Amino acid sequence: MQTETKTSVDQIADGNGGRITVLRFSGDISSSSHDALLGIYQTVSKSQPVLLDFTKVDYINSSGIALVIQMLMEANKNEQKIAAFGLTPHFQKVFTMVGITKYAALFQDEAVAKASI
Amino acid sequence: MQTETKTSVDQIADGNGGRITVLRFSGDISSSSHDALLGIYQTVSKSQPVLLDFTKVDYINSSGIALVIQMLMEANKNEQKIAAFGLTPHFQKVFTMVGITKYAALFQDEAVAKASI
Amino acid sequence: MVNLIGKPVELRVPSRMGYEKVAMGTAASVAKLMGFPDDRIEDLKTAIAEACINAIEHGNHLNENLSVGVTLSAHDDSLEVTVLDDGGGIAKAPPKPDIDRKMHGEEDPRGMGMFLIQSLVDEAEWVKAGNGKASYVRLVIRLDKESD
Amino acid sequence: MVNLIGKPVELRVPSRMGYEKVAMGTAASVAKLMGFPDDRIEDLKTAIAEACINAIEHGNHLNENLSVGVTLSAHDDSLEVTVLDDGGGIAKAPPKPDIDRKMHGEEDPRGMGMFLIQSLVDEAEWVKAGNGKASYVRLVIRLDKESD
Ligand SMILES: Nc1ncnc2c1ncn2[C@@H]1O[C@H](COP(=O)(O)OP(=O)(O)O)[C@@H](O)[C@H]1O
Ligand SMILES: Nc1ncnc2c1ncn2[C@@H]1O[C@H](COP(=O)(O)OP(=O)(O)O)[C@@H](O)[C@H]1O
Repeated sequence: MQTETKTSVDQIADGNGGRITVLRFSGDISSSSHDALLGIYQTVSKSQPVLLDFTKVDYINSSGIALVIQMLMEANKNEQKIAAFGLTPHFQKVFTMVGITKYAALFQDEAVAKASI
Repeated sequence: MQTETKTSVDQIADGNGGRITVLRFSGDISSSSHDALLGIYQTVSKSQPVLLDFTKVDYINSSGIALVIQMLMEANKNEQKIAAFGLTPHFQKVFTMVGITKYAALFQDEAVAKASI
Repeated sequence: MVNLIGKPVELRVPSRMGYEKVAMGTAASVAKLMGFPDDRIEDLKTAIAEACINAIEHGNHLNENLSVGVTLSAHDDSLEVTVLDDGGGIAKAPPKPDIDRKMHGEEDPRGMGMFLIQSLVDEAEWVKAGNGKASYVRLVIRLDKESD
Repeated sequence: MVNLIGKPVELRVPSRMGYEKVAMGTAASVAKLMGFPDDRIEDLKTAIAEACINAIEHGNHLNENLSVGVTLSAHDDSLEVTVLDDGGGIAKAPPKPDIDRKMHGEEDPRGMGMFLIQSLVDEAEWVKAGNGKASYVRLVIRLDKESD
């Protein structure tokens, strides 16, 4: 009954000869997003940075944010750089409130995220 | 309690040396829009065509449509050309259902409306 | 498509013009959950707005101590809506609006609400209930039906 | 600003995950009618979603035969919301989420709903009612208050 989360995995060039994995989410980020977030994260290379693209997400609840935190925990263990972009101003505020910005930078859009990570 | 309707009156060139009055509505078009529609219409020149700009309107109900019909009646009496643009596909359909298109053409945007009226 | 069958969503709004927009917002959210395409959601919103306006104006005579009740029941392949007021219901079905007669002043420029409701949804039925003390309109909009 | 004081808007949704979005849609429509700015409407939507999810999950234990009740009362300068369930209410207030403890596995990654509610609205109060057979959270969001 909840809208499912769809995740597509992209590889982009970082402009310095390296590569970045981009996880592009669409739909909802909620308690039913376990596989779309943590399942997909398991499958990506741990040796290059990861960007989380929220541009096409319009609903995120606290259970969904908990899954994002679990992904950051995994990235932290793997000493992997991780950042996000495409959050609305409201969800940038919500992510900041819960402290996520201490472990993952939030960028306005893909260009800035790619240049900054 | 209903959002009020705002109307601004513009004069534009028709590209052939003539002038067109554009009534630009915003807010709701409902039973409370009498002055914003019929009141404003009274004040405009009857010797040049009128375009109704619905681009910034997101709610129209049947009482509002009745006021549009009354405006078309006035224009008809004055033998004044009148047309509309900027309606969403949904409200284009609704205007077509009630037959308004027999008395006023509906155009996609201002450029097409200006060139066609 | 996910199975939504279960208890209906119930809404009550005061009998004041403008509150039809709350019913529109609620109905749009239910229809979106059920997977209706955007154009059908627009059809539903206009139909529910017109039904609520009639309940507020003709059913409850703008008496703000009375509420308009809306129920939204999700079925397998359709959404069923009722809009309930405390009035006596419609006396007789209004004529289909005739734009030529309206333009020539032979017919009230109003009187398009029930026509729009019937045109926009798949089923519409007006029912007198509660021994003349209540009336409701029942609407059905189907998931598979293409927009006209 | 137009005076909206009067009967509250009442909504009942089934205790199923996802239906919090119907409450969001209803609340957003009421707040829009009252003239709330868009950013405050977003705050309200998230607060109401979290309150409904808690009512569905912790209050009604996902029992679809139970409904979650939402009332929205428009006051002169504020919107008051209650979200009601059939459970016993919160046992004790959860700790403020600590991102460092979460990141080090010392705290459940969840447990942010009530914190978000409190952070996003102007007043939030959790109340046990009906002799342990009901509980509600009462939220107030003010019209004049700037978003933080
Ligand atoms: N809920 C209702 N209760 C009583 N009468 C109604 C109701 N809905 C519609 N009617 C009657 O049917 C007529 C036609 O309604 P409608 O087509 O919506 O146009 P309008 O509301 O503009 O008159 C109304 O004028 C009213 O007399
Ligand atoms: N409506 C409710 N009824 C009963 N318990 C509740 C309710 N809302 C919250 N709680 C309790 O408070 C705890 C914290 O809630 P919250 O901060 O929203 O985080 P989460 O729901 O992720 O655990 C819940 O785990 C639950 O034990």
